Amino acid sequence: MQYSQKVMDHFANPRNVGEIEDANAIGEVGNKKCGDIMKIYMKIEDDIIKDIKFKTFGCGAAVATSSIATELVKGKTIKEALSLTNKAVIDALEGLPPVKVHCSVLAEEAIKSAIADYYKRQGIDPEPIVGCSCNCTECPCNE
Amino acid sequence: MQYSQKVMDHFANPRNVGEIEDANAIGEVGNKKCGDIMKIYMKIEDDIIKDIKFKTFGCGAAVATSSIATELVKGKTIKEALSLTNKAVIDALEGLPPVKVHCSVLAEEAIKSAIADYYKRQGIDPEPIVGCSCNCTECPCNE
Amino acid sequence: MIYVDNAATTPIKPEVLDKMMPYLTEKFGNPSSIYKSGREAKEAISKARADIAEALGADEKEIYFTGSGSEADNWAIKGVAHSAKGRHIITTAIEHHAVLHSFEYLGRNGFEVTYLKVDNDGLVNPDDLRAAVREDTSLISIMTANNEIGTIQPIKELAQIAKEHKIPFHTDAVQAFGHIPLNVEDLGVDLLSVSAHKIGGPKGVGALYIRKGTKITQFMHGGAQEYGKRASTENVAGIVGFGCAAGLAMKNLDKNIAKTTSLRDYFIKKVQESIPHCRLNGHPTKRLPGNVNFSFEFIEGESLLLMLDMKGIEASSGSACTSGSLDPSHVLLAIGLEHEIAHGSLRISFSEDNTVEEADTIVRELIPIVQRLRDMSPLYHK
Amino acid sequence: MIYVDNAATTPIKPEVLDKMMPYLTEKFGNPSSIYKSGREAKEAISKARADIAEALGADEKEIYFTGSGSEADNWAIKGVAHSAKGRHIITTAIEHHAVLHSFEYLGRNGFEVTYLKVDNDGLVNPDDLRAAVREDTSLISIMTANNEIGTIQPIKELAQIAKEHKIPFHTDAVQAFGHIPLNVEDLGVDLLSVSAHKIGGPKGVGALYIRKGTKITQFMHGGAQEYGKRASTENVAGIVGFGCAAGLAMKNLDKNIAKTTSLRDYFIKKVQESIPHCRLNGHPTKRLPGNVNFSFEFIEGESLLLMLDMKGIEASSGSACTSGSLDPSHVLLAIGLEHEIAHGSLRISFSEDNTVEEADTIVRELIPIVQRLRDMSPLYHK
Ligand SMILES: Cc1ncc(COP(=O)(O)O)c(C=O)c1O
Ligand SMILES: Cc1ncc(COP(=O)(O)O)c(C=O)c1O
Repeated sequence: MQYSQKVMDHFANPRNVGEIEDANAIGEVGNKKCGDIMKIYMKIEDDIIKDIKFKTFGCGAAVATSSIATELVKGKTIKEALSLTNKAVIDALEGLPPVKVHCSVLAEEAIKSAIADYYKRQGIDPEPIVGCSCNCTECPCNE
Repeated sequence: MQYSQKVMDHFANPRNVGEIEDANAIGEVGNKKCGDIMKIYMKIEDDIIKDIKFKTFGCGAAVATSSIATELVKGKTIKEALSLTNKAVIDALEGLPPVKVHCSVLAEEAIKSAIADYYKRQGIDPEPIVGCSCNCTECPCNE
Repeated sequence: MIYVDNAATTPIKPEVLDKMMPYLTEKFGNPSSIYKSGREAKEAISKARADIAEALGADEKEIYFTGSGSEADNWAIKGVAHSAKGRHIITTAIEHHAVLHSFEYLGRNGFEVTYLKVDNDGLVNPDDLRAAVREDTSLISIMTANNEIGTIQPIKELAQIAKEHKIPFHTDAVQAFGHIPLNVEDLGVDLLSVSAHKIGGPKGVGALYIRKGTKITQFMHGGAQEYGKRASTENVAGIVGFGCAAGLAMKNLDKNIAKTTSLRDYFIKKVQESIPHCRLNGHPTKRLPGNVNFSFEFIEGESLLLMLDMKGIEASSGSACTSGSLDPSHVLLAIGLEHEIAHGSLRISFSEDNTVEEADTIVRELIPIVQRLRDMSPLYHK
Repeated sequence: MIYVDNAATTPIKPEVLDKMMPYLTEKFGNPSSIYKSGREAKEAISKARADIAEALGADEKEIYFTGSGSEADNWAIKGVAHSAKGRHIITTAIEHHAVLHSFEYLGRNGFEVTYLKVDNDGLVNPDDLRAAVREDTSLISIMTANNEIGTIQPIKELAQIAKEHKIPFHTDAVQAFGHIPLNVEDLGVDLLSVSAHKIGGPKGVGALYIRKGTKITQFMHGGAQEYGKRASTENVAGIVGFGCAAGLAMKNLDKNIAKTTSLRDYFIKKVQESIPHCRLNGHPTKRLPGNVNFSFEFIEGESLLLMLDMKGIEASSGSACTSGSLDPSHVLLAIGLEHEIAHGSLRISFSEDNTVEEADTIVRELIPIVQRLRDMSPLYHK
């Protein structure tokens, strides 16, 4: 198992770590059993992700995928953010070891989960917009 | 498998190799299948083994046990020669590797086989004197 | 670089490499060959075998070299199970995967396996073993010392129970050999696995002690090497290195135990004093001299290791084999840790070559790293 | 000293040892560890795997390192047999003991074995294989080249027959690898065994090629090494050495074949001209470049070897594993030799490092030694 330089860079210097006090979109995916938990905080204004922060409990890849995912969606529209795939996360990190691919899935789902939360807060059913991944408590390691 | 110096000495410089033209006792033991054949020639006078020679087809231990056995019985009485055990042959050689112990048995039997031949030539049944080992064509490797 | 993962593997000691070099160069003969270079190789193996035998209090004829500790485990377990009539076998929940997966394999192939539980310190209770033994039990395998948490089992007492029921007893002593005193007669075990690379010898060499009279099928068929019981051209240089490493380990045993034990306890104390929310895993005293295993709450082990690595500190989060796997350590779960805590463990394994300065450096680096990861963790609330 | 037993083992090439040294010293990490020294070790293994794969025309994912050629044979044979439904398996009468004894073991455990005969040159007749194949045949194993008499089998043709019947085909290429061109795609084999110490690499390392999709059970259970298929901490230095040796062998293949073949043929001619009552065993042309095997009538092989050894010439009377055994070579018996002639064989195996001068010296020493032993033999009559 060997991480790319890009992964190591995002692990050693993760971007957007922390919480947002007045976040209007918060998502959490993963679970303790699996050993990876990602929590995403967003400040969404006019359909645009103005600010985003994360907190992650997990391996190097979990930290790096959280970091890059926040970078990839920051300043983007909700629609653009929802189109983020785990594949795009992997590509942006210049690859992930096979056993760590689930972390990229988790990152994708964390973003979606936060956006789903945003819709819920506004009384909108997120399901048709975000898809069914909004309540991901089953982690891929249990598959 | 490691031969003692004594074995190597008797292998490299075997004593009493050859045939005796006017031998009055000739014994042969072992077989081709086994890969060891010992042929002993003796000149017996007044119950004493005046001269002894051997020819051997076989491994290093077969040559060395032949050589030492001829030395051990040369000049001895028949009775003394008959009391030669394979154990004595091994001791005289300062040991033999376990897989080569059968060669010492062969040497003991070769001596007995020649003495049996000596009695037979005189019309005496060797069996009560020499024992049953006089017609050893079965080699220990088939056991 | 500070290397404190000696339970994963150790550097070859310079004396050991010196002894190996001739067999990597001019003394290259095949030990089965009868000429000089072959005989030299054969003698070198005999010498090494005698060294291992002596270190274990065994007879030379009871020592069989293998290609690894894992092979010794596989051979012992499958070999004894397959030569027995009974179909029940016993091991523990905290064995190394070489043992555990061999048992699982047998479990899928007609055997019934009992996995003994351990207490919070990782100890097997002899009463549990007594209760597990059946008429048809044909093998008991319990490790001498655990590779993750260092807990040392009461092997003598456990082997005694096996003996009373005439059941062959195997112990995986890969972590214990060369680090604590071991004597097969005193312990009363029938089979015992060891590995060279855990004691300053080379990788790719192990050995299995098989008590005379123990019924065991062959694992590797072929040539007549190792008393006809384990075919393969011998790894001569590796075996020579193993013998030498074992000899050195025995010579320095008391000294090394004293040194690493005090380093271990010093380090444990310092960590406990300076990092909150940490838990020492394994038995406080019945543990390998060099073993330290901490769980740091709210953080995950791999991240911790990567950060230590960036500071030039090489340590582990459990056994080397499980790194890169997604499952938390089966050992930590067996001693009752919660999943998320089991994920956050750090194993430091000292050798006699580590120093107090190194221990201090590790603590100094560890404090901010743990804090940084906690600050990043959604589970942590100040 | 003249070493002409390169089929038994070879000295490690200096370039190979150079490549190994860092992994015997500072680069000692466990390849399963995630920190720097572990990653370095892991990369070194990947590089070696790529070298072996390239040498065989295989994919890297199809190469599994083992602890020896014998282990590769054991794994291939038992692993395929045990994962199949059919209970009939086929091999030849002239296989190395690692294959033969694995088949005999299976024969004692519920399998029916067909041992194909060979002709006087040691060749398997493809028609015999065709005739032996049954509905329930689940494995065919035929060696690429014989270790005693050097005969090279028509593997491509034989593997084609297996393919037509969808039967997994294994070949023991321990003697062939690095000495003749081998390509798993071209040959069409499913499994192929190799060993490092026959090509200037270290002892105690082998590899098994397993074609993608081949059903095979695990042989060594434990850690996740070798794609989870062969547990054990890797013999990193050994594996690195193997990779390097394979690379060198492939680079110099044509040159080495030309050199050793001409040395072999020169030597054979000289012996035949100067020693009566001798017989060349093995095929005259379909044979390994370095292999010479003569039977000298009326004399026994071990004595011959000992006398050559006293003159500083290291050679063999068959496979290294059978020296010290009482049975004459099963290979020589299989090609139709009488027992006493089978006992009197001499195998000379040249490498590219042997010279014409050495060949001349051997012949010069051999002539009086053969005569002396014949004079001592009760079977010889001038
Ligand atoms: C044809 C053949 N197969 C298998 C082996 C066994 O290989 P290893 O010595 O690596 O166990 C050998 C050599 O010993 C051999 O010549
Ligand atoms: C307790 C234990 N058993 C077995 C093994 C396996 O030994 P090896 O690495 O030589 O295969 C190890 C180490 O890896 C171990 O720690």
